[in-house]
Amino acid sequence: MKQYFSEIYTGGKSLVEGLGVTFKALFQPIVTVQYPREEIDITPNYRGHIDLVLDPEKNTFLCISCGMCEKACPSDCIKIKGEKLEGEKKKTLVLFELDFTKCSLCGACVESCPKDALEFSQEYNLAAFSREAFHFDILKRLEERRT
Amino acid sequence: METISILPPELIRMLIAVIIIISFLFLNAIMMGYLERKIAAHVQRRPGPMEVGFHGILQLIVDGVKLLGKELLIPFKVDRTLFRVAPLLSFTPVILPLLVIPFSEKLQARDLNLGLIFIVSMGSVNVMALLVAGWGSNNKYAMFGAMRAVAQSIAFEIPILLSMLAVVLMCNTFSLKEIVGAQEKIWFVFLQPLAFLIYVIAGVAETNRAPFDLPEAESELTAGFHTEYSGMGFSLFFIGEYTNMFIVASVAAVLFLGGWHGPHLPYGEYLGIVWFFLKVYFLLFLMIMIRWTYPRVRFDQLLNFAWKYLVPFSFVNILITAVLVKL
Amino acid sequence: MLESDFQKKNRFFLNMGPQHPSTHGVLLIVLEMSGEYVLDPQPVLGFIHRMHEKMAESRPCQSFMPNTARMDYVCALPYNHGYVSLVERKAGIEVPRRAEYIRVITSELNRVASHLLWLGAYLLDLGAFTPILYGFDDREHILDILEDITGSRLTYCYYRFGGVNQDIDDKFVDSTRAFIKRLRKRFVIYEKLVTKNIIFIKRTENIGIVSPDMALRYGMTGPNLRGSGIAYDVRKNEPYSIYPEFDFEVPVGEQGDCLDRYMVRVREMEQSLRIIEQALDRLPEGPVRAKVPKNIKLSPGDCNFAVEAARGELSYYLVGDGTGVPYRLKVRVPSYSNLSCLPELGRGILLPDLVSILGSFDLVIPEMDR
Amino acid sequence: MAQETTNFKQDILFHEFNATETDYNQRGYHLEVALEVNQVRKFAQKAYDQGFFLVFVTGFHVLPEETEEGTTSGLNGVYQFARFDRLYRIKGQVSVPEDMSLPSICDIYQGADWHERETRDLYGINFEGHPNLKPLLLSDEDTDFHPLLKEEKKLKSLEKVSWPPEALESVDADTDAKASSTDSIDS
Repeated sequence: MKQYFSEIYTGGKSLVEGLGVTFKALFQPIVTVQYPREEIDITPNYRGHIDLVLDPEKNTFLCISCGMCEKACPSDCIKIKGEKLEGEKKKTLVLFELDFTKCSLCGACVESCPKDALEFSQEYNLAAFSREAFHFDILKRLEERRT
Repeated sequence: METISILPPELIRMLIAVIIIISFLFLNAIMMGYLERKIAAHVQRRPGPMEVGFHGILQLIVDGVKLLGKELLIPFKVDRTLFRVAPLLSFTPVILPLLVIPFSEKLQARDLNLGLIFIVSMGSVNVMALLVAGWGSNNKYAMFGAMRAVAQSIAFEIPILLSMLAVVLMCNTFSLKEIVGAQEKIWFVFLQPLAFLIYVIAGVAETNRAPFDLPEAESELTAGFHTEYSGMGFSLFFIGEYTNMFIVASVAAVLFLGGWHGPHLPYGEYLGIVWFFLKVYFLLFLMIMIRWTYPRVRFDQLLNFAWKYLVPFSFVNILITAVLVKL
Repeated sequence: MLESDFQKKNRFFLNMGPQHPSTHGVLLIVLEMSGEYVLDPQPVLGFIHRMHEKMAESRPCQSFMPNTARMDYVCALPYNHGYVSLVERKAGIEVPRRAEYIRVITSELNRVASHLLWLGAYLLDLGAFTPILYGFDDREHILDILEDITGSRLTYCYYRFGGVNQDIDDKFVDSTRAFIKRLRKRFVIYEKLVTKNIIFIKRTENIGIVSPDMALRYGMTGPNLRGSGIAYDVRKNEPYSIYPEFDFEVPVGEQGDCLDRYMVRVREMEQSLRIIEQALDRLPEGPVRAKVPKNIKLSPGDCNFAVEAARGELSYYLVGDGTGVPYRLKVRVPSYSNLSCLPELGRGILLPDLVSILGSFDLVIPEMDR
Repeated sequence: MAQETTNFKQDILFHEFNATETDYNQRGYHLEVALEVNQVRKFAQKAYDQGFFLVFVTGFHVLPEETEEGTTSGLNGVYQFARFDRLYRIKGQVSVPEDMSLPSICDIYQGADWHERETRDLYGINFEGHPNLKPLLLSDEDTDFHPLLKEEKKLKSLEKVSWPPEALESVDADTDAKASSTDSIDS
């Protein structure tokens, strides 16, 4: 009998305390943001998909098309091609494609690059209607940034 | 009366009242839906609906339009008649109790001298709708929900009635208007705190609200009795639930919180409705807060709670009340 | 009680899942029921089986790193940790101390994040809506902290053979300390809102009691085992990394019911915070990544490495053949063994109790299916 | 922290089975037990009586070998056990005979139920005495598809994927027990 009443007391008290927590929260400021209207700055260390580094002096890429990133990629999503252009000793990058549908953002390519020619982009708003939209032409993206 | 007119004035009065009440039902569901979402959001420290209208105030209207536009899916092998009747059955009986509730001294569709009993009996029809919905859906989860609803309703009807009886004992009438009239000096909540508490707890259970929302327990039964309903079928249940909440809260306001009584207002016999609504929505606010705070009780615990705690306490309460009234 | 003729005749099957709110993913449990009593719950796995073990056999061991994070996405860093430590043990790579400190700090942060998410999800199973958003609020801070150094929020690929990918800075240390302070305050709220709540206690006390013998027969590990009173924690029993240097307790329960499992996890969060604090205090200077050969050769022979993930003992078992590609990699995941006791545990209980038990096991379905 | 007190050689498991003590820091387990098919159940029973729990059951596929009794199937069953109370991990390995069947231990360790079903999925090893050997991770239609069986040209012989025998002799449990590979490093 004593237990019966003490249970009512402790139980009731715990319920009131719980209500107190939510009631207090009701008047506390909101912690979320309304996403498309407000945006939080993302950290500079964010790892988006890869991009070619733009060398500010030469205004071109640093890539020497050695193919290390292609080899390092666990999912074979990088495809690069270098060609020897006329009058140049080394190969020049002519194709750099990233199949983002397979990419797991592990960063192995960036680490493997001997010239530090790759970086992570800061883009996270990636949505599209087709798979093909995620076959990025990284070289073209660099060209766009150049102009 | 000696002259039989085609439309007696009483009938016209009732018709107008019903129309007002039905339109109020929808308005109440929209308001409650908005309130629930906003309060839940702020309890969880997020803004809630913000897009449609100022602070998302029109969100529920847009949602209603969406629900109207949705296809009424009728699953394979359901009992078609029962499946279609159930939402109506949940929606229609909730109109009737509102006819006898005194919103203010002069705003009452019909003052039945057995008003309280009328409300209780109409309220019990609601569980029929849940049973029919669960039975007709050809879904085991829905069936579970329906069965739980019936057991729960039977268990909690008794403490509700007993707590009401304590008030009736004090003022010797079942007419809601007279009960409110008896509270002019002091509200019954101060004389009958235990009955009030029992009524509120049992009322939350009667309306199938969390923590007693077993018939629709979404983490156990996906959506309980309305698992298979879509579009307007679902929203009729939804409106029915909110109206039930409103009825339970307004009966509480009438029985315990002094109905339309409050500080003096001009045209008090009509504007008493302001106090009435404030009391009702305060109780509804409390019910919403409770929903967003507690976990759900288990089925047998719920029945245990009703039979081992609420019923004995309400008997004791009635006994004490009877003795004191006699003195 | 369950063997009456009526109930024998009126048995039926109920498919709980693969799309059910409280199976936390695509898990199907076929319930043989009588009324609301569950007579025989049989889990059906494999809806998201991806054959990680085959992937491991078909690529160099470095390339398997991203996969490890995708088994248990809620608590990915211990999975990283186990795998890098396994290869380091096999190839005899030595890890700088600072790197080990960073690994421990981030792993423990991830464990706290996992437990916070579990706490919310469990309460959601029991029908309380609000705790999950409070849990998310706190967890979001951890994810922000981890994102700042690892670059991702959920499926981390941060550890490397011989160290970590990126060094931590003062900002990380400060924000971690601030977070620890904040979470300690928040524990008070959780206690008021959840732990003391009478409805919560009634829903978890004496439900789903796992006896120590049963835990042993099914090979349960982690908080689920510790709830039964056995203080088995890989961090203590089979010390790896620099865990022996820290002072922390292994919380255990008493009788192995859902409430004990809950309490163990809550107290484990506090212990994790202690470990993080100690590690931050003693954080040594130095390199974070040792020089390792570009193509790591896995010498012939097998090797095992066990770590304590948020859900229990995670064992990697590797068979090398002298090349850089593992000949065989077995991943022993904790949830798999933990759930396997459900058919025995869930016999003759009510459906809401089954939901309560499932939630208290802290299941991550992709981890079980691999 | 390491439990130097455990003398693995005095263990009953060591005496009754063909067990070898191994270097924990190198391999991550203490005892390697080479089992015969008919010893599996006895071994599991002994391990259970001693208070070990089952970590996992799995297999791996090597080149089939010619022995006196005939060709082996090339499959190996691997059982790992550990203890809750102290650091002690054992590995049992058994060569699966040509009829691709092993005795089931799921009545001794109920937890082995799922591990054996999984091993059947991935390798096609038939566990005799298992009450419910249905596909677990793979779909029900895939009863004959065993993804972890390797192609002929990728198979290696058992010696090539085992520790060289001389490694066993260099074990010095007393001196190495404390210094694990990770915490002996100087910063």
